[in-house]
Order: sequence, then C-alpha cells, then structure tokens
Amino acid sequence: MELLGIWIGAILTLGIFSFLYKDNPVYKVTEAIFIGVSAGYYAIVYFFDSIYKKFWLGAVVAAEKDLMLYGGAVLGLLFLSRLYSKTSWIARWPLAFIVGATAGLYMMTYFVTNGMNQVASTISDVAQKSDLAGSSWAEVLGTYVILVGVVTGLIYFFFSKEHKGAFGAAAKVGIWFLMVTFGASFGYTVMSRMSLLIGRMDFLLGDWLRIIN
Amino acid sequence: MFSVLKMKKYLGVFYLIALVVIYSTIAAQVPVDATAVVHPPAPVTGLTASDTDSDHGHSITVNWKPSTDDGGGANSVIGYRIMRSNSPEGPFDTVGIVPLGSKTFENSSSIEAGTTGFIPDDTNFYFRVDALTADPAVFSSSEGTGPVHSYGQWFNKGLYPVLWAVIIFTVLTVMFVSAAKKGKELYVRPLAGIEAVDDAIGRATEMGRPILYVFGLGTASDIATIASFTILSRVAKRVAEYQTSLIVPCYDPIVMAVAQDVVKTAYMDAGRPNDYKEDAVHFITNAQFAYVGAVNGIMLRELPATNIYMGKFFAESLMLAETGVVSGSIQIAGTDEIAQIPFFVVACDYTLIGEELFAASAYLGREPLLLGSLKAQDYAKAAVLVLALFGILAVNFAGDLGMAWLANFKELFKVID
Amino acid sequence: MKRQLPLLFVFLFGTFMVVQNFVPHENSERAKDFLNDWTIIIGIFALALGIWSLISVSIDKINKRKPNWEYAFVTLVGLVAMIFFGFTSNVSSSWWTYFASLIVLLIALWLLVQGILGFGAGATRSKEKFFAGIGLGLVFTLIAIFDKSWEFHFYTPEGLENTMFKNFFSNIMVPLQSTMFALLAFFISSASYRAFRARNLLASLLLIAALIVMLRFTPGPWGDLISKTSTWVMNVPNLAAQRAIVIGIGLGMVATALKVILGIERGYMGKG
Amino acid sequence: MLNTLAIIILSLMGASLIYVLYRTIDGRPVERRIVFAYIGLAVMLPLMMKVTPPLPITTDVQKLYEHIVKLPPGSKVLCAFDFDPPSAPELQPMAVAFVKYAFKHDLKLIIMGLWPQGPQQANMALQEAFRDSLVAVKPHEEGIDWVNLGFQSGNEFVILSMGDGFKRMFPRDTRLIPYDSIPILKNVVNFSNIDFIMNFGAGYPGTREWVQIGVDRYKSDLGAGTTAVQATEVYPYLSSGQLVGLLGGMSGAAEFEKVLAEKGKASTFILAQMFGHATVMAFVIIGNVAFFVLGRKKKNPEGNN
Repeated sequence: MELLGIWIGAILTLGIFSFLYKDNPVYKVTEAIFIGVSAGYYAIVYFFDSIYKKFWLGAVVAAEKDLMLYGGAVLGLLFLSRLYSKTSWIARWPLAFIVGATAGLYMMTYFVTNGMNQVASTISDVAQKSDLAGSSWAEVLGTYVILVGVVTGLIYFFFSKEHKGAFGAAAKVGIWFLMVTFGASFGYTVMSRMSLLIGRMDFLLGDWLRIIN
Repeated sequence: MFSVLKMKKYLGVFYLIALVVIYSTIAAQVPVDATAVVHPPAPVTGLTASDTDSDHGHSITVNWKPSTDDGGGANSVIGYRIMRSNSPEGPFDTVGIVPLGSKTFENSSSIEAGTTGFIPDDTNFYFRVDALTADPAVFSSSEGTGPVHSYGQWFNKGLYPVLWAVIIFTVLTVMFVSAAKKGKELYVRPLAGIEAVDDAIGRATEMGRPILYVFGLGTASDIATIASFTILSRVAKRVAEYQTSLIVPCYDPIVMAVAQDVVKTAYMDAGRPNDYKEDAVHFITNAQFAYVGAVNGIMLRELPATNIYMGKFFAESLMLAETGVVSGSIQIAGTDEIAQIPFFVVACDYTLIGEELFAASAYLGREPLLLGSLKAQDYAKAAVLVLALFGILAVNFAGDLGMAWLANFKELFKVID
Repeated sequence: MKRQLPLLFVFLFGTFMVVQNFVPHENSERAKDFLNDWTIIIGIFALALGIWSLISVSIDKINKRKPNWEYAFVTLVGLVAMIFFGFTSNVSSSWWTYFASLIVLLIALWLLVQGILGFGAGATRSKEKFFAGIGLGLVFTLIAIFDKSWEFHFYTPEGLENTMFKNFFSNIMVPLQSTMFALLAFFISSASYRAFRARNLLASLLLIAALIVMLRFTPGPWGDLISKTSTWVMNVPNLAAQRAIVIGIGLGMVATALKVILGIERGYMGKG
Repeated sequence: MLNTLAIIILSLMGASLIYVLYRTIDGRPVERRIVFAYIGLAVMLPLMMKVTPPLPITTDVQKLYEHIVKLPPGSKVLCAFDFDPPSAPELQPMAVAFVKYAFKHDLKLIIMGLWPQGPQQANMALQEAFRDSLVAVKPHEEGIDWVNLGFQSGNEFVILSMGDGFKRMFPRDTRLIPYDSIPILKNVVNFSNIDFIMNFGAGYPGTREWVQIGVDRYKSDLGAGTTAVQATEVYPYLSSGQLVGLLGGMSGAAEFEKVLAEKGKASTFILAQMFGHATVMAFVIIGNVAFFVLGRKKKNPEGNN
C-alpha cells in the first residue's frame, strides 16, 4: 500500500513537472484530479468544521443551545437563493452582512495597526539622544535613513498632488527605496524556494527510484 | 485573526498561572538557612481593590504600598501573595504571587463561566495581601479590603486617541466627497497601471482573444477583494461595450457569487444583457495550488490577450505572472500583499503597489464621489508624517524645553487592545 | 428594497463593528463572536454554491463537447469520490461493495444533474434521467442501510477518519501541492533571466539589492562584507519602504472600508 | 559511476553557459525551457554525487555544538518540532542529526509540536535514526528514552501554560498513555526539570515564541534550527545570547551534520542548493552582460513602472 502511494505520488509529481515543457494531456489529467480531489477535500473539511462542529454540536445537540447560531444558518440558506435567478437578489442580504461586518472590523484593525501604531514605531526607530552613547555612527545614520525612507516613500503614495519640483524629487527617492525593498525580498525568496525543489527531487530520486541513499 | 483575538481574552488567565508557577518555584528554591530566624516583615499598607477600568468586567485591580522591609529595612520580603475571599472573614485563596517591588496586581478571568479562575461580575470579594519571606511559614498579612465587585464598562478610555482620529478621518472623507459632489475639480496624478487597462481591453478586442481577471486568494471579507470588485465592474463594462469575452476563475465561492453579480450588472449597464454568459465567472477549488494549476491551464489554452490580477495574492503570484508571459498576454497586477509585490513588478507589465490598488477603483470610474476620498487619504498621510516628525522632536527636545510631558507623545499612538 | 435594504445592512453591521471596537463590555464581545460564527456558517453554504458551479461548468463542458471536455470527467469523479469518502466508511472486510456503491453513486448523480440541467434547457428525456437518477440513488442508500457493508457519517466526524479519504489526501493532495509549490523555483529562474535587467536606475536598484541578498545565501569568498551589507539592506531601506507601504495600505483600506460602510463604494453589489 | 556521470554533466552544463551567453548577446535569448532544464539538472545531479562540499563551520553552529556536547548522559531535552512538510528539506536533516546524536549519547528526548504536522515529522526523524547502525546497538524504548507528546493547538499560549506544568497541555502522549505513567516524564513537572530545549521552527509559532516565553520567562537554555528565511528574523536573539546557537537553513543543517559527524541528507542537499543558487545567479549575470552589450545598440522599449 505504501509503495502504491509512492508510485501514485511520483507519477503525479512528474505530471505537474511536465507542464514546464508545455501544456499536455498528462498535465491536464493531473490538474483535473487535483481540482476535483481538492474541492471535495475542502468541502468535507469545512462541512465538519462549521456545520458539524459549530452548528450541529453547538445549536442542535448541545445541552445549552446557542440559538444565535440559527441566525447564521438562516443567512446561509438565504445565500442559496442564488440557485434560482428570480430570487437571487435575496442573496445580497447575507452578503451585506459579511461585507458590512468585516469592513467595520478591518477598518478599526487597520486604523490602529497600520496607522496609529506605525506613527509610534517611526518615532521609536529614529535614534534618540539617550541611545547615542552606545551606538556607532553608522547605526545612528541608519536610523535617519529609515526616517528618510518612510517620509519619501509616503510622499510617493500621494495621489492628489502633482509629482513636481521638490515634492517630485522626494517621490523619486521614495520609489528608489521601494525598489531596493522589492529587490531584497525577491532575492530572499529565491533562496528559500530552492529547498522546495530539492525536497521534490529527493522524493523522486530517493523514495521512488531509490538511486540515492 | 479571529482566533488570536479570542486568545487574548485568556492571556490574563495564562499569565496569572505562569506567575504563580514561577514565583512558587523561586520561593521553593531559595535556600532556607535553618539557623537564621526570619522575622515577619512589616505588612503592606494602603491596600485598595477596585474594578479594573475599561475592560469587559470579570477583573479586579488590587493596589498597595510595599512593605517597609521590601528593598529596605530588614530587606526580608521576597514577594507578595494576593489572597481573595467571598467574605471578610475568609477563608482567603491565593489568586496571584508577584515579585518584590510590585505595587499592583490585576485579578482577571475570561468572560466564559466555567473557565479556570472565572470571576463572576457583580459579586462581592474581599482581598488581602501577604508580604512573603524566604521562609514559607513566615509572612505578614495586611488588613483586608472590600467588598469590591467587577463589572464591564461601555467605553474603553484607552482608545480616546483612536476615537478622535477616526472621527477626524471620517469627517475629512465626507467633506471631500461632498465637495467633489458639488463639482469641485480634484487633481489626481496619473497611474500607469490604470491607464493601461483601457488599452489592454482594446488590444484584446483587436486580437479576438479573451480577458482573464483573477482575484487571487482573497475572500469577500478582504478589503483588497472589495476594491477589486469595483475594478472588475469597470473592466466588465468596457468588455461588454467592446464585445470581448471575459474569464473570471474564482478561488472563494462567495467571491464567485459576488463577481457573477458584478459582471451581470455591468453587462446590463452596457446595454448588452444577452451577451452575459453564466459560466464566465466560475468556481474552481479552494486549494491554493490546485487553483494555480487550473488558472495556468486556462492561460495556455484560452490564450487571453490580457491578464488582470487584482486582490490578495500569495506564493502563486509569480507562477501566474510567468505563465502569463508564455501566453503572450499583457499583464496588469495590483495587490496589498507586500511580499508578493516584487514578483508582480518583475514579471508584469504594470503593477499597482499597495495603496494604489485601493485608489484604482476611484481612478477607473473617475467618479467624484470616489476621488474625494483619495484627498482624505492624502491628508491622513500628511498627518502621519507631521505627527511622526513632531514626535521625534518631542522625544529629543521636550525635556530640555521644560515640557517633559511631551516626551511621551508617542504613547498616544501605541494602542494595544 | 432589492438594493437599499442590503446597503442599510452594510451600514448597520459596519457601524456596529466600529462601535464594538470601543466597547469593552462582555456583551459587545459576545456579539462579535456571534457575528464571527455567522460568517463561518454562511461560508459553508456559499461553498455549496461553489461546488455546484464547478459541477455545472464541468457538465456543460462535457455536454457541449467544449475543448478538453474529457478532463471534466476526471474532475467530477475526483470530487464525488472525495465527498463520498468523507461521509462514509467501509465497515466490511472487503472493499468491492464500497467501491461498487461509489460507482452507483456516480451514475446516479450524473443522471440527476443531467436531468436538472435539462429541465432548464428544455432538453428531451430530462425527466427520465432525473427519475432514473433518483432511483439509483435510492438503491445506493438501501445498500448502505441493509447490507451493512458500509455506512454513512453525516452526523459524526468519523468520515474524516476514512482510510480512503486519508490516503487520497496524503498520496494525491500532498505530493501535488508540494510539487506545484516547487515549480516556483523554475519560474523564479526564468524570471531572473528574462526580466532582471538593469534597464534603468529603478531596475538597477532592484537588481543590486536582489543580488546582494542572493549572494548572502550562496557560500563564497564574499563572506562577511556581503553578509553585513545584506543585513543592512534588510534592516534599513527595506524596513523604511515596508513601513511606507504598510501605512499606505492601511489608509487605503480604512478609506475603502469607510466608503463601503457609508454606501459610497458599491462595486461589490454590482453597481459602481 | 553515477557520481562521475553527474560531475561530467554538471561541468558540461557549466561550459555550455558560455554558449547561452553568446546567444543572449547575439539577441537570441534561450527559451525558458532551457533555463528550466538547467535549474532542474543543477538541483538533481548534485543529489546523486557523493561529494561533500568544503564547509567552514560558522560560529552560530559551533556554539550550539559546544553546548550540546556538554550535556551529560541522561539529560532531558525538550524537542519542539514546529514545521510541516514544505519546510522539511531544510529542517528534517537537522532534526535527524540531532536525534541520532541524542540517542548515541543517551540524551532523553521529550518531543512535542506547535504545528499539527510537527509530531509526524518527529516520528519520521526517529525512524530514520533507528536505521543508523550505531543507534541500533542499544535498544531505544518509547517512554523511556523518548516520548512523543504530540501536537497541541494554542500557539505561544501552549508554551506559557507548560510553565505551569507540561501535563496541563499534554495529559497523554501520542500513544494515549497518561502523562504520569510514562517513565521518562517522571519528575518532569515544568521547564525547570528540562536541561535543554531544541526547537526546529519554520515560522509562527516557532523560535521567536520559544525565546520570548521559554527563555525570557522560564529561563531555559534554547537552541534552534530554522529555515533560511526565519534565520534572519531570529538572528538578533543569537547576538543577545537568548539562543545558545542557531542552525540557519540548509547550510546550517549541513554544518550541523559535519560537527556532529552524522552524515545525512543536508550534506548532499547543500550541494544541490549551491548549484541551484549559482545557476540562478549565472542567468541573472548572463542576462545583464548581454543587456549591456546589446543595450548600446538599441534601447529596450519594455518598461516597468
């Protein structure tokens, strides 16, 4: 059984790799299997997670029934009104609930974490008089470079002011900073992804073909 | 996200347990010199207990003045034990142990009855604090305090700065939107990625090939996806006008349902309801890599002239964009997922970076209503810059200018909820 | 009613969540937990719509003999098999009745869906197909009830423990997932060759930063200097630009959310 | 035989890059499939080679090694497996080397995971270790020489509660045997009874959480093995002394195998990684050399933001 599993895994692995040469029937079969099996898998996992664990155990068989959960079930059923085109407008109600509630939640979360707290971090990042004693000049300079980067980077994102003159120059410096960041994270990811490929090659050569180890 | 929020509620309980363990361990390990007799230390004074402010209830804060033998006097105190009881006479139970030098303790629990250490609201409690010494048998108890009961508050006072900032931002947005409504011209700088959208649709029409619109892995509750819906509605309208075809493969079923509505409405607005095909927007699977595999397949089989990626993207960003290069498509991308922006920048023709994605919906429609909010965003950015610069100056120089209270300016922005 | 009521809902729920943030009282926390639970429950109903979309698009492909229609069969079989495995388990020592039932189920569903889709399109014999499907489905259920060779698990999570469900996961899903992820190594290299060129100042900055970081992970004589430089790049310019992007994204999101709550942005309702 | 063949092919590939450079300069860049072939072979062939690349041992690995060898036989080591299969190429070799070393030197392993698939990875590492002839000399028994406590959800809160008592978070091990009936766990109440913590972490929750709670709060000694990506994030903890040592990515794993003298997969993987990286860099350089030679002739109209 384990051997069969390895063979199936290896054949599917090769099927995906064949896509690198070109789109071909083997890849198409692999892709079709992947779509079907994964859609089924998640349907089952979500079913047991939300309908069974949350709703059935929480609101139907529990000793202390969470009656509020029925509200969710009703909204969910309303969503199914989309199956018939004449009633599909009803589905906007649960949708309005989801969009409204999450817009409210995210508005506050991002206001605090991406807005207010970032002001505090920017202030803390820049070297303060009290830190000067223990740091090298390069470190102190670095903190001012950070400040320049934040200021110019934000200036780049201004939409309602023309990028001209000193403002334009600042925006230009801002985009330099952005590009360095993008390069750095690209390089960083390149290096970490190589190990995934090594892992698959090891599976093919080791577990399947057994030519190594 | 939600689970983390939930977890925070239990943090107090865990913290309490952790403290008990550490200090009981410390207390157990301090060698007791059998010959030396430890005298009971001076008890703590000024003990007060009150409901913890700005919280969900189920929490009582105890304050006291340390024993005179703590860090001075006989120097015999190693910590304090906080005791609680339901009646003034006792019996008292340990609810926490804190190290020497402490003056305050928060006795809190989760809001769920039945959890460890649950503290019911509106129930009277009495507190006592013992000054502990290295010898577990030698300690002095303070006078009891109470009754005190906990209750939840309806406003978190720690969030005043946030409240003001939100109000100012909302007012600014509404102001600029209504100014724009009255016909005030608002300048917005050009965004290359947005201007390319029209050309790209035109190109698809000329070539007679479809347009592929990808939402990525976002759900309908991601703001990036909501912004993307507006972009899709503009794109779909143009597509309907030019009579090109559109393919929208979806990862999230709710996103699929919404996108179907969006595209259908766009076709109706363009006056071509009959051209709308139900399967233009379809669900694939909610497994990340199976979805990528399917979209890659679509690219090589349908050869779209233009690929538009707008929304939340993860590791699939480069896989999609590189396959798009093979199919010879013009590619326009926009995401708020910082780690993926570099891949789009490298492999796509145009990329909307972060905030530009949220601005895009306003740009595409050039509707004054939406443009107005861009102005408010700019003011908010300016405010962030000014406040940060002011804060840096305040931290460094406020003390010298005799305005020490300003030195803690940045604390205003440190919001922990 | 069709459009105004949903907008009102958005406003009410949105405002509620904003206000909730300022209210620490336990009732406010409980309300938030419920809204969270509702979202999860709605999600599974939506997933049913998604699966229906996948099935109907696949069947449409097969019926109209669109390009690559053959592969749609594979998808459907994989999907139904996985769902069947998830809700059932084999209790007898032999597997043949179990798999035979799966085949019966596949045929029954095929006829059923053909019938349902046929009603709308006015195709011939859709009624016959529909009832044949129901009949076969009945047979399939009766086997489960009376034969005792396998059983249903709608109300117990034992389906998740089904051997076949687990095997399909670990021998099909897992290798496919990790291989697909591993393709990234190839795509990164082709992108590096094709697009990583010092065309102008901006592209050069990107390239240089990338090279410095890449060199850091490649052993060689550059050693300490590169390691220090790359740490500096990550900690100074990278940090600065990330913060600018984060602030921008935050404000963009807040503005978008605010517009959604106030009903200014309605793209998600189909209206721009 | 395989070894020689791989070396020959790799050298030929290296040489043929000059042709790729020539073509690119000539304005006829090679197809992406050729690039793919280069990457695929550059990663695959080194795996078949029996060559160990010369690796200088970095101080981070040396420090960890020195700490581990000082652990007396019978020491109890808490092993936290906080990763899943995608990170296994980097972390599994470290784990295998560590487990082998531990069994050979009679260290007692208490295994747990904050990631659902962590304990499975641990079992795989144990299986691998038992195959080693030197480990097999002495029988190692579950419950006496090692125990797998399994996965517990709750992220950093699990570590926090473990300070109160391991039993609280792990009432039973993966065989469902109660905590108190497991010999190795006798006298193990909390972190104060543990001599060393080894964490293999691929992200959140992982090394950072172990440092913040296990080290800062409960004063344990912690060593860590992380992916290359994570290494940059936890590096500051090393210089501040909160970590006794750090294995970063594939090269950390290979160095670890070298200092412990446990030849394992990382020693071959590192070679594959070096060739893979070198190939990507080579293509970046070829692309740019060609661009500068060509660039003088015509301007590239393609623009990006």
